[in-house]
Amino acid sequence: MSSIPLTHILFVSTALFFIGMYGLFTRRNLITMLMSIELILNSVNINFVAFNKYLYPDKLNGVFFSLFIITIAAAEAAVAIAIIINLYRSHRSIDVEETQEMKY
Amino acid sequence: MSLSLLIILPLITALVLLFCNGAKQVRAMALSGAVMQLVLAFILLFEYWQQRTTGNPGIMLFEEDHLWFTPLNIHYHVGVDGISIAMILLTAFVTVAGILVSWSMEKLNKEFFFLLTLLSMGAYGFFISLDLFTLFFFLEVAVIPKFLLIGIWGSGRAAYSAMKLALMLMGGSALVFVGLAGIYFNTQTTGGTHTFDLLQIAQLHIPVEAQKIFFPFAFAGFGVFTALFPFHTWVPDGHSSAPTAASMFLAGISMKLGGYGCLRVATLLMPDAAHYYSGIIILLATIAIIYGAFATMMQTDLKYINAYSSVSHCGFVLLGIGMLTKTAVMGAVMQMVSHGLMTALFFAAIGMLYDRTHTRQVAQLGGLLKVMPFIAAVFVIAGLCSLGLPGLSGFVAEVTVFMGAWQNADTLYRLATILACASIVVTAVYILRAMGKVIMGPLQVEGSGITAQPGALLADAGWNEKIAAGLLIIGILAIGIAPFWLTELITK
Amino acid sequence: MNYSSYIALIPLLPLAGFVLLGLFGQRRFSKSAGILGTLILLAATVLAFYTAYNYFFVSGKVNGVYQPVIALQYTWLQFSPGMSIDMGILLDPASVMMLVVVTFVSLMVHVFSLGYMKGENRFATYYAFLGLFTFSMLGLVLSTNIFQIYIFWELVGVSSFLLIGFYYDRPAAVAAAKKAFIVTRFADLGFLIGILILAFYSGTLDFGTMIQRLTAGDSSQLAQMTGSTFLGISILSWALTLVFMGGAGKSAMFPLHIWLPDAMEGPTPVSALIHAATMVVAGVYLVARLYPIYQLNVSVLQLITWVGAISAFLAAIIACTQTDIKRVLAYSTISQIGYMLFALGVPAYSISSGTGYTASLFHLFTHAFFKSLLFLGAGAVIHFIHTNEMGQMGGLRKLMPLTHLTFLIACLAIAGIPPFAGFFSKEEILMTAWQSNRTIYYIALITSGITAFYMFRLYFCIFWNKPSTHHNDHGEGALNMKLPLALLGVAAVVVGFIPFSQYVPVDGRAKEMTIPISFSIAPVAVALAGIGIAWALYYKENQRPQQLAAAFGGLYNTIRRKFYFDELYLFITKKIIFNGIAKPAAWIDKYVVDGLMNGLGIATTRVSESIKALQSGRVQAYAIYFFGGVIALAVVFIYWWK
Amino acid sequence: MAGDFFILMKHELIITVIIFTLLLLKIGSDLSNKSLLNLVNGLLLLNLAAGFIGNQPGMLFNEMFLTNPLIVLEKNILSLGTLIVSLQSASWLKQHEHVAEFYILLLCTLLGMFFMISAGNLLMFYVGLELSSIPLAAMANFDLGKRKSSEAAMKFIISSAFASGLLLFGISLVYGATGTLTFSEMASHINGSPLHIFAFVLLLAGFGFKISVVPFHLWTADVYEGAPVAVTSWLSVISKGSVLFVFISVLYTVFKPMAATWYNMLFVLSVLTIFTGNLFAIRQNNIKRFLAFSSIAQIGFILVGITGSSQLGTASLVYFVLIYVFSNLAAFGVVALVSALTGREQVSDYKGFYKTNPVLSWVLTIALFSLAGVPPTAGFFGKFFLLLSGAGKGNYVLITIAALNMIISFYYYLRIVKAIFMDANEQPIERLTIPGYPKLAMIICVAGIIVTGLVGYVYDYIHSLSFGF
Amino acid sequence: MNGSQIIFYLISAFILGTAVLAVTTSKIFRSAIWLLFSLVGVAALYFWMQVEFVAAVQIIVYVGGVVVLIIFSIFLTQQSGSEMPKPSLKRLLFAVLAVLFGFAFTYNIIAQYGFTPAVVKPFTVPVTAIGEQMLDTKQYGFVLPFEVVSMLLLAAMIGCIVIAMRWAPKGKPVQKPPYPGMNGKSANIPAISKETMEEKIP
Repeated sequence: MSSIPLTHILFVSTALFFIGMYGLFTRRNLITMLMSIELILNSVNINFVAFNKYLYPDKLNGVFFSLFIITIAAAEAAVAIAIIINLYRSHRSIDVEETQEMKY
Repeated sequence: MSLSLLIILPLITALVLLFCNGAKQVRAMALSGAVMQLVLAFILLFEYWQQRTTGNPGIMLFEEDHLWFTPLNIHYHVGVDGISIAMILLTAFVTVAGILVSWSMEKLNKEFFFLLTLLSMGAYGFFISLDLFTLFFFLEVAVIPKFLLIGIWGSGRAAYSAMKLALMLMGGSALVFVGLAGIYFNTQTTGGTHTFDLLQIAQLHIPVEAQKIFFPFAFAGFGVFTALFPFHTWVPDGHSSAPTAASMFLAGISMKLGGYGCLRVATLLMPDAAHYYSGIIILLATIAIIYGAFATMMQTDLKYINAYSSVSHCGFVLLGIGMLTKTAVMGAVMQMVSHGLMTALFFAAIGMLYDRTHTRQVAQLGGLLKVMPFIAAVFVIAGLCSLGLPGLSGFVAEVTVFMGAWQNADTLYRLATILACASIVVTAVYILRAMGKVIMGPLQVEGSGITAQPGALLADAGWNEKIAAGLLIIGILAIGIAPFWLTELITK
Repeated sequence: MNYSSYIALIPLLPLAGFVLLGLFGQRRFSKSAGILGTLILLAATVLAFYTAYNYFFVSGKVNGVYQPVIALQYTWLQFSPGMSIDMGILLDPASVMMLVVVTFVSLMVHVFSLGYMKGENRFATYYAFLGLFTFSMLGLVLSTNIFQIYIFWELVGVSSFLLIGFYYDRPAAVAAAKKAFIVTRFADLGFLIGILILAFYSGTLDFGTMIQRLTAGDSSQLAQMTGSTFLGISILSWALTLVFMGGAGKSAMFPLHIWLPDAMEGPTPVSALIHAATMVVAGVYLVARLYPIYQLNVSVLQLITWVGAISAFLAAIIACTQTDIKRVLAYSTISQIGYMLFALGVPAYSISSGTGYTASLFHLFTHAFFKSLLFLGAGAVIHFIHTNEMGQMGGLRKLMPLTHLTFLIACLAIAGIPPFAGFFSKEEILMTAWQSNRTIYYIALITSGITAFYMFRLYFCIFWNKPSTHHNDHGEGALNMKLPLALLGVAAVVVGFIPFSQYVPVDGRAKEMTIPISFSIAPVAVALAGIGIAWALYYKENQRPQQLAAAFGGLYNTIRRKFYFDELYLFITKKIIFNGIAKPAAWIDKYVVDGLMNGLGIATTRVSESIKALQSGRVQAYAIYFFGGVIALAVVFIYWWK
Repeated sequence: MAGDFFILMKHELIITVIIFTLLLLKIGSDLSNKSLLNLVNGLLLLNLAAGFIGNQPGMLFNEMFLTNPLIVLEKNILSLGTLIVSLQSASWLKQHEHVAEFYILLLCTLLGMFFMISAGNLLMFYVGLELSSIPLAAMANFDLGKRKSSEAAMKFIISSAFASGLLLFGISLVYGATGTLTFSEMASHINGSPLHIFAFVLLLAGFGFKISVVPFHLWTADVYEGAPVAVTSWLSVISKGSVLFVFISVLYTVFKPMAATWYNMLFVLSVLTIFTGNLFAIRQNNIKRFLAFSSIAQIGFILVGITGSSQLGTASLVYFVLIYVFSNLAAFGVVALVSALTGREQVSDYKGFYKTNPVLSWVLTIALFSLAGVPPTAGFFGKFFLLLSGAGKGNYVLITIAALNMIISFYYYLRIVKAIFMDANEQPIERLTIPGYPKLAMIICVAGIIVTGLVGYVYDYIHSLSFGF
Repeated sequence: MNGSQIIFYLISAFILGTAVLAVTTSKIFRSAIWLLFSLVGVAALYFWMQVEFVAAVQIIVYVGGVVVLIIFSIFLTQQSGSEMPKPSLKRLLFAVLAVLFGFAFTYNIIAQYGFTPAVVKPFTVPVTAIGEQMLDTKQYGFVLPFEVVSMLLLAAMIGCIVIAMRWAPKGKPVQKPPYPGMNGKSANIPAISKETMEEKIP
């Protein structure tokens, strides 16, 4: 396994990051946008764990950080979904293009 | 005497005003406050004279110095020299007159007098400041009351004018700020800290390169206040929309803030740069003088006439400063005082006319001498002062500027001086045109629904207006007939 | 020798009168203002005569030379060390002479006005203004300092303005007042700049010092002024020309003469005082005051000569065609002042013995009496028949005997018929011209003939011509109007006999001035010829004047329209200054300069409007911009801006 | 040790206690809104008072929690702001059904901010940041029936999540590059290589998002407009202030080796921010939206001050935030009251306001003047010192741009003043009676606006605690 | 290439492939399932990196929590089978460009930085160590963030409850619903669902 260079893992995480970003930019459905954000956060987690494992194995900082990120991401997702549901009640839609009452 | 009184007294007056009830109390309070200011100003004058005659050699007298913001070495530092005292006297005169003229102000009168008093506080504070920070502070303090005074009580396109004035003045102070910041960081006192203190800066000699960079900012910034071409366009709109007292203040005092600022910057803070840029200053001042005068000729509204003529007259202030000879600078100061009194008087007269006829259009008025001789006489005196009649203050000031300006032997400077001199002819033209139509000629009051009959509506000045005008005329005559006291005050 | 104690009162008394009557006149002294003013002036006049007596006969002469005496002086406005405007009183022959003239004529006018202005609405104001004028004029003549003279110069200007515009509800009066003020102001601009130049180079404003510094042959100031040039002309010439410009304006010299005829809109006694006897000769006085300096500068003197000569001639021609009696007198004034000026200037053409100076001031002196007499006479006539138009007059000699007599005296005086005052002074002038420049002499001679012609045209038209149609309802006037006429009439006869050159010589040394009888023949003959033509044309009502006018046709009209000078000025002011400069200036201010300021505001709102789409309300777009910002920052700061 | 612990963490502990008190009350009793408000405001006052007890420096939990007098002061400022927000939202909350929940969320975010300010470690910083922003999203939705409110919450949570995604990516890179999460260890590893710059930009974006730096500001206006006024004022003042405090300490300590780079970045961003904020603000009609853009412009000025990177810069920033708390909250106080009592939020609604409500008008006017930086209000001093500290670096181009932009900002503040005093209105806002709590809040704010500036001691004190390099 | 490497690349391909599908497929429910796969793939990657605890947490929280939450909310707000609206072409283009450029740029920078792996050192993540450190106040202790995160969870929960709870029309007195249990985050999900479900179903 050590023969896998760190950059390859970082390639995966970076790619995942930008895939998530792509989803965020293009998906019009709020829930799918949320899903994209989860992808982004996951890519960060991979980064942390990989850095921790490859570069600084003597402390568990990266691992802990990723644990916290997972937790917080879950909380964030919960709140976001609550908000989306609320939005759905008032707008009868969760299409992001239909929530642009406030602009300019 | 404590100079801070000059700030505290108006402040207290203003605060007490807030608790007054009814128009009578309010204006009585405002007037008594203003009169006390006047008394204070005179006490100051006499004490100053006393000190000088006993040979006090200080550059500034009655200094008070308190550390205000320690880390930045900002002080509350006040003190006066003859120039400041002249300006303080001017302020006191105009304040009293302004309050008297707006005696019958009905709309929101408490707020009106409150703001007027605040404005005078700003002016006093500015003139006594010896620390650039406090100077700047009071400069800006004076902006907002103007905005409100014009916007709320003004006529015509009041809100537009108020906004324009406030923005342009703010722009001016923004430039001033950059200049100040530049000065500040180029001062290195012995203690290693920077300083805003005028007197210290004057001794520290800011590096010439820095002066060259920051002088234009500071000078143009203050220049906006004193209608430096091409930043003068707030003047006509602002003055013409303002209520009478505000116009008096605006032209009489607050344009002087700029002149005073320019003067201090050019003579005390950055004399080298002032020399370096004097050509440009003179060019702009000359343009303002001549072009302002010609633009005045085409105006049809009395207030516009006076406003544009203020542009022209304030050009003399800048010309005097730009010439940088002792005499010219003295002339500039005299012109400030003189113009302050004269233009306040002029605006007072216009205001009185407007109150009665409800028009300021020259074309709609005529022969008012017949029905309101006093106001007409005031108008004539103001006009004559404006066109530089000997015996009135305008002449003394302009002549001093000319004499001082001529001491520069450079041909271009001479040319500028000649052009400036030429403005006295143009001034005569527009003043006489206005006077000839409004005061003289057949009686006419048009477009106001008032029949041209002497009667209640076209009554002559009331006691308050008489006192107000009288006060200003006394000032004008005091300088015009006996200028030596003023020159001594300024030069000593 | 202390003069100051009472001499200062001479100008200050009228000033006190002005203040008193100006502030309280209308309310307190609406009836008694005239008496009050006259009494004050009487006091001043007495003092003036006493001063003159004192100066000329008692104490003025030291070692046979009249010394200039500074009776009083204090610093009024200090510009810089050594350079100050001083207020003071300078007594020398010229100023004392002027003191007498001014107070005396003014007194006469005060008295005359008691009757003439009786019942006027603003009677007190009128006297206040007269007081102001008298004060200013006295201040002017007594000046010790060139700036002092300028100050009073301006003050007489404004008093003149106020008095011309006295009938303020008459648009013509207002226009005339404005015109007078503005034209003279324009001239004063030159004066002011001249002062600035003189002051700069001589380093002083004081007359005495200035003259001393600029006339001494070895003075560095003089060398500097003659040495440096501007546009090829020496600075000294510039300065003197500019100062003279001021004088020419005030004295209504060509081409700045246009204001004076219009100024006749003022009350007639005022015209007598200001526009005939005193203020308009200020220009002459000014040149005389600086004469030692002028003397050294031939080119400027020549300029003065020609300005004077042309004015004298043109004004005389124009006077022949005018029908308003006051305008005729006004042109005649211009013409006479032209005489005085070229008398000052013409010695430039030859080595001068100072006769020009004396002649000029002598003419000034005599002219003051007979011209004010003419005006007051005209005033009496106008008061009597309520019109200025010659055409409506005629045959008044029976109705107004005293007026007729004094008017005739004055006409003879101005025509230069011996032994009236004008004869003597004019002879001296002609003599000077004869000695210096013949061209000028002939011009003067012709002008003198024309003068005689138009004066007698006036005289005949008023008092003869046709039988009077007016009925005598209120008589010739009360004593207060007759007395001044009589006094001035006497003066017009006798003042010519004063040996003027003894008292007012150029350098204070009395001289004898004799004119051979033979020299006088030509001028008197020419004058008589003029009178004769006038007699022929106007003694009786006839068609000859009209025929003559028709015969000259265009020329006549051109002259009658005053050579279209007013039109030319109108063109310059309206078309060039108003439309060509002022209007564009106002336009530029409104649309360019202000437009720029407003434009900044508008541009800001435009920009603001145009970028509003950035805030599209779409959260995805926000995210893209967000990310774009990150990438842009990173790219810029990693690759470009390190 | 234990005593130290309580003193050092007093702010956090008190807030936690309050949160749980409220939670228990909510579950256990049936308090009326009114008494709940009284209780909470009392507790917040206590909290504020307690903040002044003891301010020695110290660190806990292995540098995860740092404190020093400046941090204590910053927390006190936030506590004060919280109290004011709480007081002035009383009239809105009175009718609200979830008062206790509102306060719990509010105090959770405050707690998050406290931890964030005290963070000595990127993890704590991140956790604190999230604690201070996730509940805010929920709070933005507190006008439950309103479409705008839920739209605002949605925009906030999406943007916030995205921003924290980028921030985390940046943190992960920092971690990868330095191997540590502790601030004090990090600085020595930072050297300005491209990766560091990139990581810094990502962090900057995360900060920039919270304090609304252009181009990371786009959520601001929409969220401000849609959210309840109390939340808007909270967002614009307290939330921003707290992030600013952290931002400056991270910049000045962790990224000190990269100062040249971030100086230029901040230069660009501050110019962009000032311009954008100003240009958008001049067009706004909704007063909350207007205040949003104006606050963006203010941030631009703050960035100018931060570029000074001196003790002066820190002091001016903290001082400005203090003043900003007073000024902006005074403005929001009036807006909140008007909004709560009449539901009107347009600038045009304020036309003729002076005729009917002179007192409120003056409060709003003074607040706007302070925001505009007009003496004698404190805003003048705040802005002056900020710009002055910015000028200390000698970048006068920046100062000139900033100073000239003051004109634009002046314009839009005066626009409101003009509407209040000068414009006529057919249907002005009726005369409002000011309830006790909002009145108290306004008094505090106005007093603060006047005193903070004129009394030089305040600035001196802050300066004495500040740091720079 | 040894087995471990092959597994890594397989996992990577799986993660990225499913992720791409998750953000591109037009059916929302499928999208959620692809996301699930992708998250599982990430968990697998953790396993591969021998951080089993993180992998376990990943599966528990994401697969067991978040994705379930998402799927529930999909049910609540959407007809699961319907196609999702497509973004505008402009937006798509922008997004693709931005993302491609961003990726190239970022990866370039990361790759060029030259992370040098530490001297090979055993990297073990025993669960006990994690547990101890998580609640340790001393060196390497994470008790403080742990506590703070618990506050965050509390706040998030309360926020969710308030927002997602059915609200009464304005002006009427509100009946306060009892709080659901407070034993963890997952507890509030059914609460939301229950409340909203009632509304959803007519």
